[in-house]
Formats: sequence, structure tokens, C-alpha cells
Amino acid sequence: MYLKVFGALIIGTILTVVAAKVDMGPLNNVVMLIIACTKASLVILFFMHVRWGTRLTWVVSAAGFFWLLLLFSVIGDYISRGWVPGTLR
Amino acid sequence: MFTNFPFFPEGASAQAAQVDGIYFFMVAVTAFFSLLIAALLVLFAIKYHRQHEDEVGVAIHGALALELLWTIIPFAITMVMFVWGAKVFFDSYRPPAGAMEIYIVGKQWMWKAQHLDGQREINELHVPVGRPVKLTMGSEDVLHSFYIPAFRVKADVIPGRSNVLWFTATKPGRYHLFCAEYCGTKHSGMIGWVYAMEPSEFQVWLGGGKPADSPAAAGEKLFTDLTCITCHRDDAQARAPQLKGLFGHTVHLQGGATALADEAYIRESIVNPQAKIVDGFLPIMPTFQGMVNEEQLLQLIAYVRSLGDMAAPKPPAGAAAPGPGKD
Amino acid sequence: MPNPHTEHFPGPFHDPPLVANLDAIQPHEHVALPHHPRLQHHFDDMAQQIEASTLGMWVFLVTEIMFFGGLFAAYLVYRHANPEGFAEASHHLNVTWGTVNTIVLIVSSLTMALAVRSAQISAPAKTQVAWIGATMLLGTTFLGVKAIEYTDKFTHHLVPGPNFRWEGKHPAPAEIFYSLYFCMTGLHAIHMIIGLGIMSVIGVMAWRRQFDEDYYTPVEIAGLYWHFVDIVWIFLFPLLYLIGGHFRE
Amino acid sequence: MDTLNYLNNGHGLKSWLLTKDHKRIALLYLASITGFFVIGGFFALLVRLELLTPAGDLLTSETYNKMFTMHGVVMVFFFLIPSIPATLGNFLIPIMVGAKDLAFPRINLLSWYIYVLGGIFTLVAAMSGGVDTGWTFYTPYSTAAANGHVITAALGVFITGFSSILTGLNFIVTIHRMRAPGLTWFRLPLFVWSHYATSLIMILGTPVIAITVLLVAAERGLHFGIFDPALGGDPVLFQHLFWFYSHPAVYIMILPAMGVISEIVQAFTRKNIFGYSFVAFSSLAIAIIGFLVWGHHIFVAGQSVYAGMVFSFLSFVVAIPSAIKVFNWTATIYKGSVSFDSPMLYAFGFIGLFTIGGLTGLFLASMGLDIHVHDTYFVVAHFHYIMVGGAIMGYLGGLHYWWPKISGRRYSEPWAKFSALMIFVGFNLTFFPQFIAGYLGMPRRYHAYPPEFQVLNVASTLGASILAVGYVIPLIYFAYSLVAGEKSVNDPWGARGLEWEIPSPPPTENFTVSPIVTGGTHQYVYPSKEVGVA
Repeated sequence: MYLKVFGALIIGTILTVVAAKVDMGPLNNVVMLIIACTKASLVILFFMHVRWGTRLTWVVSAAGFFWLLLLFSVIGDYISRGWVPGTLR
Repeated sequence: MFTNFPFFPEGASAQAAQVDGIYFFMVAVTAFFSLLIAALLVLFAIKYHRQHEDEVGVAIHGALALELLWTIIPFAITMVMFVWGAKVFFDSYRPPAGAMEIYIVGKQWMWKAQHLDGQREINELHVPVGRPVKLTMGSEDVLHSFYIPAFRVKADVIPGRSNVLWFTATKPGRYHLFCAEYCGTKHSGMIGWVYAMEPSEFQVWLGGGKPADSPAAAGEKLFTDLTCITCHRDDAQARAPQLKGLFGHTVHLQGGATALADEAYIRESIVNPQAKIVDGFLPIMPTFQGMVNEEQLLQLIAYVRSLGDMAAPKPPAGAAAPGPGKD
Repeated sequence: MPNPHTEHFPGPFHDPPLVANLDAIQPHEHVALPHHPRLQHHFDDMAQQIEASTLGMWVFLVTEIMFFGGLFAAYLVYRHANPEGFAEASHHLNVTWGTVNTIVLIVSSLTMALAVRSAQISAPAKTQVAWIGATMLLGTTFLGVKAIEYTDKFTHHLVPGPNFRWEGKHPAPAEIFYSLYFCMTGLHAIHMIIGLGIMSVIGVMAWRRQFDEDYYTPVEIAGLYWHFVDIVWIFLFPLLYLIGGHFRE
Repeated sequence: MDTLNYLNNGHGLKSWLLTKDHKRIALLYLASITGFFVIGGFFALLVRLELLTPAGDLLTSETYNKMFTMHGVVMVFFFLIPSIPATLGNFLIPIMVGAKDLAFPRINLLSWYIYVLGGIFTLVAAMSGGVDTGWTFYTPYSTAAANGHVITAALGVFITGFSSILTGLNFIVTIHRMRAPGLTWFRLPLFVWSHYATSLIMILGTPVIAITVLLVAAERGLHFGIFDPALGGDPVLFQHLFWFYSHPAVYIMILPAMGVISEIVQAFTRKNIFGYSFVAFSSLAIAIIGFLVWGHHIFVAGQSVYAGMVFSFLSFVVAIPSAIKVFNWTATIYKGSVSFDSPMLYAFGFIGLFTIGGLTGLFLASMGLDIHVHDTYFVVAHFHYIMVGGAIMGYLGGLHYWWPKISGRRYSEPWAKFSALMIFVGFNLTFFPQFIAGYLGMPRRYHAYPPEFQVLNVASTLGASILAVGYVIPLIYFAYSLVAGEKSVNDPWGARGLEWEIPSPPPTENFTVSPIVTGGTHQYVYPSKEVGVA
């Protein structure tokens, strides 16, 4: 079990390095992040035993990443700057 | 010394009435609910005052309908406040076309203003009544905030970028100008006066004194001194985009994107020229970050702006194609 | 002396009782009950203690997510503002070292997981210590590589501040990039060092045969921490080393 | 001889400094935050004295700036944030959930030491010349221009943040895993619910400010460039990250106070709360939505208009659960058996002042109006209504309510009533004029101001003096009660709750065996149908 997960993680690492050398336009970032998230999920589910954890552990670990997204919503300000002409903001 | 102190600020701009309108509404709501709660507390406290040491209250566990009522009603009231407030905010930050332009630079601890005709003033600002005035503001050091209470307008002045504020003064007079964002030791000394004048008086004031170069003229001089002109030329040998007729138009960038040539775009093109490369040109322009101060930057922007109204001569192939104007 | 629990307010309303065993909870001669030697006195049983410790570690990891999150948010904002500058700056990082370090950390996560497993199945102390030692060795290797990379940045004037030199087209975004690079990897390295400290304590405990199938909470929660640090790197590696298309080289 | 309790179970300094008993740690916190309250109050006093006259004549402008900075830093990070959670929460949560201690007693002690260490850093910064950044540490002023020991102060805030994180972590685990048999979630006292919500903010928000002030220190000390506008860095990003914590931090201050008020209102009306689940869930709603409103601090700071609108909308939404609480407390008093013991006076004061504080918050959430009142004394008045009129009222109310349990002694009730009245009067005289000054346009953090604002400022300073006396009186009678107060019975108020079932002061282990809980708190039953309230 652990060895299989380990194999997947190594393959993910190699894939991500290879993918970085292929020009896919904006898709590069998407692929990179998908691989990184998959690897992180594998570690969390298997190495960190969340797969077998209580419901509370699921909720706590999910809440952490959810709040991270809330923090990242700060980007909304930067994307929407300049939408109102003439105001520079 | 305790004579003649106000309890309500003078309102001397078109925005003032708008802001005061929300204010009165909110004061009314606040007063109503505060008094309601206070009255209920007093009433209940007296009416149900404990009579015997071993007395207990009536076990009431709740009433869903009532609780929903006092969830929904406040929600409805706050949504009125939200929409109203957002509307006023939106209006008071979107400058109307044809507003009179003034450039403002904040630095520790003074306000510098320059009119388009070249008049400069420090810690004072003369404006005509009845005409929209648009301030384009930058900071040379830290955050400041340009605040005229009587006009109910305020905007932070941020180093590294321009910010815009506009108002229409409605009543002649002398009004406080404050720095509202804490900026260091003499923060409370970064104050001044705004003089709202009748248009005729304003013209007289504008004509008085010895005007310096207008911001655009100063910018043109800088444009030559900094040798910008060697690349940004009008002829076919230009190695950089044509600036005539640029401002307010859409620019086609390398990679297919477009950008609107506004103050922010011009500023970025000066301090970080590599950020957006105009289609058909090489990324050869050096940065002028640190070589021009905030005031000079605003002058350069004013110059490029003044070129915006000129008809662009035949652009070199691939250079900024004229797009629809924003005004 | 009156019995303390009768000293209540003399109201008539203490009915129904809030507590079914009111007499039993009051202070009296303490009777020690037989329990696991590792059970702390304020827990009812081992299950409660283990659940509390694991939950505590998870909650701590959530704070760690937010701690790194501030940096990732700054990264997001600045990369959004300067995609070209970040790509240019990133190209000065050594992808080979980055890849090596990623693999080193993944292997260390495997050995960590096996260390926890060996405690869970009451493997001999020697086996447990071996896995813990391997994990620590890999962690040290990671830090060693990091030290090589940092030295390289120092010699090439890539440390932000007055001595920062950048020959490329985007000096300002590059300086922001390297500020973030040092903050993010530096913070990560500090976490690695703390992790090594924790692991050495765990190693000593394992050596003293303190872990078996009934009690392995410390090695379990140390593992959670170690894996978390690994996860941070899983994101740092592509975000710092691999952006902006290495195909252009 | 007294029965053995947590106070006399072990003597000497070591038995306190190395204690793992949550009740003793609560007292360690109580002593240290009282110290910081006095220090922060001293800074406030100097600020108010300077503002007595329009000219900047008492202090130099730099000293004045340092005074309001240190007042803010000390009061926010070293008094208000730990106030109720670290003292009353620490003392009561294990008892209220029927446990012998918090889940991690050693971490609890560690959090106090971390708090003290952070406090030492801050005091060193204060004594070796102070800091003049304002408690908000806004860049680029703090990184490039500020006077004084910004890095030391920032590290003080950074360090003390971990104390807050560890306290929150301990509470969450305790509430999840240490509840006594039969104590279901919906039997928990509302005090516990509000602390659960507070703890969520502590663990999710605090790390963000920790890393943010660390970046400020790195930028100032090592010349890193994260927020530096010369490099294209954005000072507004600092404000985003800062307020991502510091707005929810306001809820760290007010939620526990709301929990205290819920307990007091029930105890002193001898009546269960009106709408338990609305009040309980409103705490969670405040904690969660409260994370999404930070942008209302930067409407005029250069944030995009659309981002501002979203934040404005959510800021109005977060007002609703607070409104629910106020209505539900009021409804609880209806047909209660209302007594006017001093804790209840604080509760009345809290409800009234929090109502005003909360409603004036709507003024600031409204984007159009915020243009005018942002960074004026209106803001100062508003947040002091929440923090002083709300959080400190709740803190003092809770201290009066549980003092017999904590100390095992009664304090002087007439003095307590008198000081509650003084605090209420002094508070309103101090801060109500600031609403008017703010709408007139007086900017905050002004060392000198135009003369037309003087009358309002004189009223404020006068009120502050009354307030100061009001705060000193409880210090005296609480101290006096420790030596000469009448002994308290287990349940001096006739309130219902686990904490009132055990002796005052409680034994070290709280409960000899886990209590088997059969009902919720504050369930009061008529002895017979005939006797009732009017």
C-alpha cells in the first residue's frame, strides 16, 4: 500500500518536471497544480491516515484547505481592479 | 474658546447631500433600534423584577416565527443600506467626463497641487464651484489620504500608483483639508485649506501669480531631458510606440491581449516597461523607476495625456491602432 | 463541617438534577483505578487520550496551512501581477536540485509512514529506530541541498536587499520573487529543522521501547507533522522552480 | 481547616509557575492581563490628556504617536484578545464540559509563557523608545519610515500570536473530545459555544497575522521586498493580510463576551435562553462570515470597487447574527425573574452599548458613508463601543459573576454596583462625543486638531477620567475580597450549570469522577404551579 502510494508520488514528480518542459500555454499551470494537488491528497489520505480517520479528521483537514481558499479570495481585488473606467481601481 | 463649535459638518459639495442622506437614514435606524432595545430592557427589568429570593422565570424556549422575523427584518433593512451605500460610493468615485483636472502629490508632510495651467500650491487647493474637479493623486513616500470633510470625499494616496478622487463644490468658502491615513510624526500637520470660489474669482486667482509650467509642459520638458523622445518619435524610424492619440485608446499588446491606455497603463509603462509590450515592438525600454519622482511621473502622464487628443499620424505597421475612445 | 455539596443556594428549583451522580463528583478520598501507565490523569481512557492528541495535531496543522497560506496568497497576487517577471526569476533556480529535493522528501515521507507502521505493529525497537533514523537522514540531506542552493544565491547576489543584482528585464518583480522564495523556503526549512528535533526525541523514545500497538501516539502525530512539511514542498517545488515554461530554454 | 481546593493545593511560587491546572493558569493570565490593562490604560490616559487642548502641547508629536501605538498594541494583543478566553474561558471550559482539565495542560501552561515572552518583547520595544507605526503596522510606513523598534514590537505580536493559537487549539480539542457523558452539543452552555467559535478564529486567523508581521520585520530588517512599492509591491496587500486576521480578531474579543452575557442573562433572570439554537449558531455564523468581511477596512484604500461591494454586502450580513443575539437576550428577560446584582448590571450595559456599537458598524459597512467616516473619530468611537463597551463590559460582568467560584469569596456588592454605574457613565461620556467629532471630520491619530473640535475632546477626556476611576474600584474590592471577603457557597446566585455544582473554589481535579449530565444548563423549574412571576 505505502509503496504503491510512494510510486505514484514519484511518478507525479517526474510528470510535473516533464510537463514543465512542454509548452501548453496557460494549461501548464493547470497541469502543474492538478499534479501537486493529487500528490498532496495521496499523502493526506494514505500517509496521514485520513482515509481511515474519523469524520472529524476529514472535516478538520478539509476546513484547513477551505479557509486557505478564503484567504486566496484576496486575488479577487486584484483581478477586478480597473473595471470601473476612470477610477484606477 | 468654547463658543461657536459645530455639531454637524458643513456640506459644500454635490456628494455631501448624498452621504448625509444615508447618514440620516442610518442615524434614524440606529436611534430606533437602540431606543427600542433600551426601552424593552427597562420595561422588562422593572416589570419582571424579582420579588422573592426563590423565584424563577417562566421557561420559554423560543418562538421560531418571532426569531425568523427579527432575522429577516434586519436583513431587509441592511440590504437597503447596502444598495444605497454602494450606489453613492460608485457615483462618488467615477469622475464625469470633462472634469477639471488637478494633480496632487502627497509627501511627508505636505500636499502639493498643480493645476493644468501650471499654478502650483502647497497645502492649499483652489477650486471653482459648480464644476466637477478630478484629482489625480500620487504619493512620494508612504500612504496618505486626501480628505475634505465638507465635501465628504476621501481617498488614500498610495505610493507606486495613482488614485483618483472627484467632487463638485457647491458652496464658496474655506474648508479643511486633512491627511486621514496615518503617515508619521507630523501626520496631524499635513493639513491645509480648500478654497471653493465662484468661477469668475477662480479665473482671476488662476491668472494671478507667476504660473510655472503646466504639468503637461513640464512633462514635455522631462520627455526631452530623459531622452524619451529618441525612441518615441513621430516618424517611421520610431523604435517605440507612437504617443500621439494614444491616451484613452485601446492598445494591442504582444500575445493578442489589449489594454486601455489610462493613467495606470502609462504609469506602469514608465516604471515597469516590460510588463506590457505593445504588439510589433521589442522590449527594449529601460525602467524609469527611481529616476523620476512622483511629481515628475504625474507630469509625464499629464504630457502623454495631452497628446491623447491629437490625431495620430500614420502609425508604423503594427503599432498602437486607434480604438474607440473611452469618453 | 458541612458537606460541601449541600451548600447550594437554598432555592427550591434544583429539580430536575443537572447531574445524575452529584455525590460522586464531589471531592472525597481519591481512589486510584488501574490504568495504562501512559494515561494522563485528566483523560478518562486511552481512546480519549489518543483521539485528543490526534485531533490536536490536525488542528495545529490547520493553523500551519494558514501560516504558509499568507505567503502563498502573496505569491498568488504578485505572480498574477508579474507573470513574466516571475517566470524570468524562476529560471535562475536550479530545477535539478529542486527535483532531487522533492524526491528526497517523498522518500522521507515513505520512511516516516513505515516508522509509524513499525510502531503500530509492535516491531522491534531496532526496526522502529531504523526507519526514524532513515527519515532524519533524508531530512538532513534535504537541508544540505537547500544549503548548497542558498550559497549559490548568495554568491550570485540573488538575496533581496541592497546587494540584489539582476541582469534580466524584470529586476523589480525578480526581487519580489526572491523575497518570497527566501521567505517560503526559509520557513519551510525552519519547519524541517523543528521536524528533525521532534524526530530525535521520537527516536530516543522508540529506542527505549516506548511504542507498541497499544501506544504509539507520539510517533503518529510526529508523522502527521512530517508529512505536512512534505506537502508544503510538493506545492513549493512547482510554484517556485517550474513556472514560466522551461521549454523556452 | 479549609477543604482542599485548587488554591490551597500546593503553595509557593513554583507550585504556580509550573502548574498544569487550568484554573491556576487562568489566574496567571488574569494577573498578567491586568498588568497589561493598566499599562495600556496609562498610554490611553496620556493620549486623552494631550487631546484636552487643540495644540500639541503636552507631548511631542512623535511621543504622542508612540503613545497611541503602544495603547493599541497592548490593549488589542495583550489585553482584549486573551482577556475572556484565557482567564474565564480557561477556568470554566473544562468545568463546563465536565472535564478534569483542558486536553493539553502542558500546552496550556506553555501558551502562558509564550504570552509573557511576547509581552516582554513588546514592553522592551515600548521602554527602549517605543514604536510609532500605529497598532496596524501599515506598510510602507512601518517598513521604510517609522521610528522606534518596529521589529521588536512585531516579534512581540508574532510570538504572542502562538499563545492565542495554542489556547484556541486546546479549547477546540477539549470541547470535541472531553465532554462528560450525557453532555451533548445542545446541552453545552452558550459560553462554551461562543468560545468554540472564538477558537476557530484563533486557529484560522492568527497564523495569517503572524506571517504578515514577520514579513514586515523581514522587510524592515533584511530589506526584503514584499510590500515595497518601489519594486511594484502593493501596500494594499499588507492591508488585506492584516485585516484577514484583524477583523475576525474583533470577534475574538466580542464573541466570548457574548457568551458571558448569555450566561449572566440566564442566571439573573432564572430563565433559559430564548432560542438556544439561534444564539448558539449565531456564534458560529459570526465566526465564519466574519472571515469574509475584512475588505471593509480598505474601501477607500485603493481596493477595487467590486471587491469593495462584495465586502460591503458580507459586512451587512454579519450584522444579522449579532442582531439576533441582542433580540434573543432581550426576549430572555421577558417574564424572567430579574435581579439587579452587579453582573446583571454589566449585562444590561453590554446589551445597550453593544447595540449602539453594532449599529454604528453598519455606518462603516456602507461604502458611501464610509468614504466620509473612514479613519475619523467615528471609527474610533465605533470600535471602542464594541471593545470597551462590549468586550470589557462582558469581561467585568463575567469576572463579577464567577468571582465567588474563582476565589471562593464574595465582593462588596454596593461597591460593585457603584463602579458598574461609573464605568457606564464614564464610558458614554468618553466615546459618544467621538461619534460627533468623527462625523464632523476629525481624523484619528491626530496629535493636534482644529479648535472647533475642542469641546467634544474635553468631554471625552473628562469621561475617560471617570472611566479610569470606575476601573480602579473593582481592582480594590476584588483584592480586598481575597483577604476579607465573606466565603461563598457553591451556588451563590442560584444559577444552574456544572460549575455551580462543585465547591467554591473548585478542587484541583474539578470532578472526582466524570459527571453524568442529564440536562442543559439554566433549566429552572417552578417549585409548584402557584408560585410564579407577576
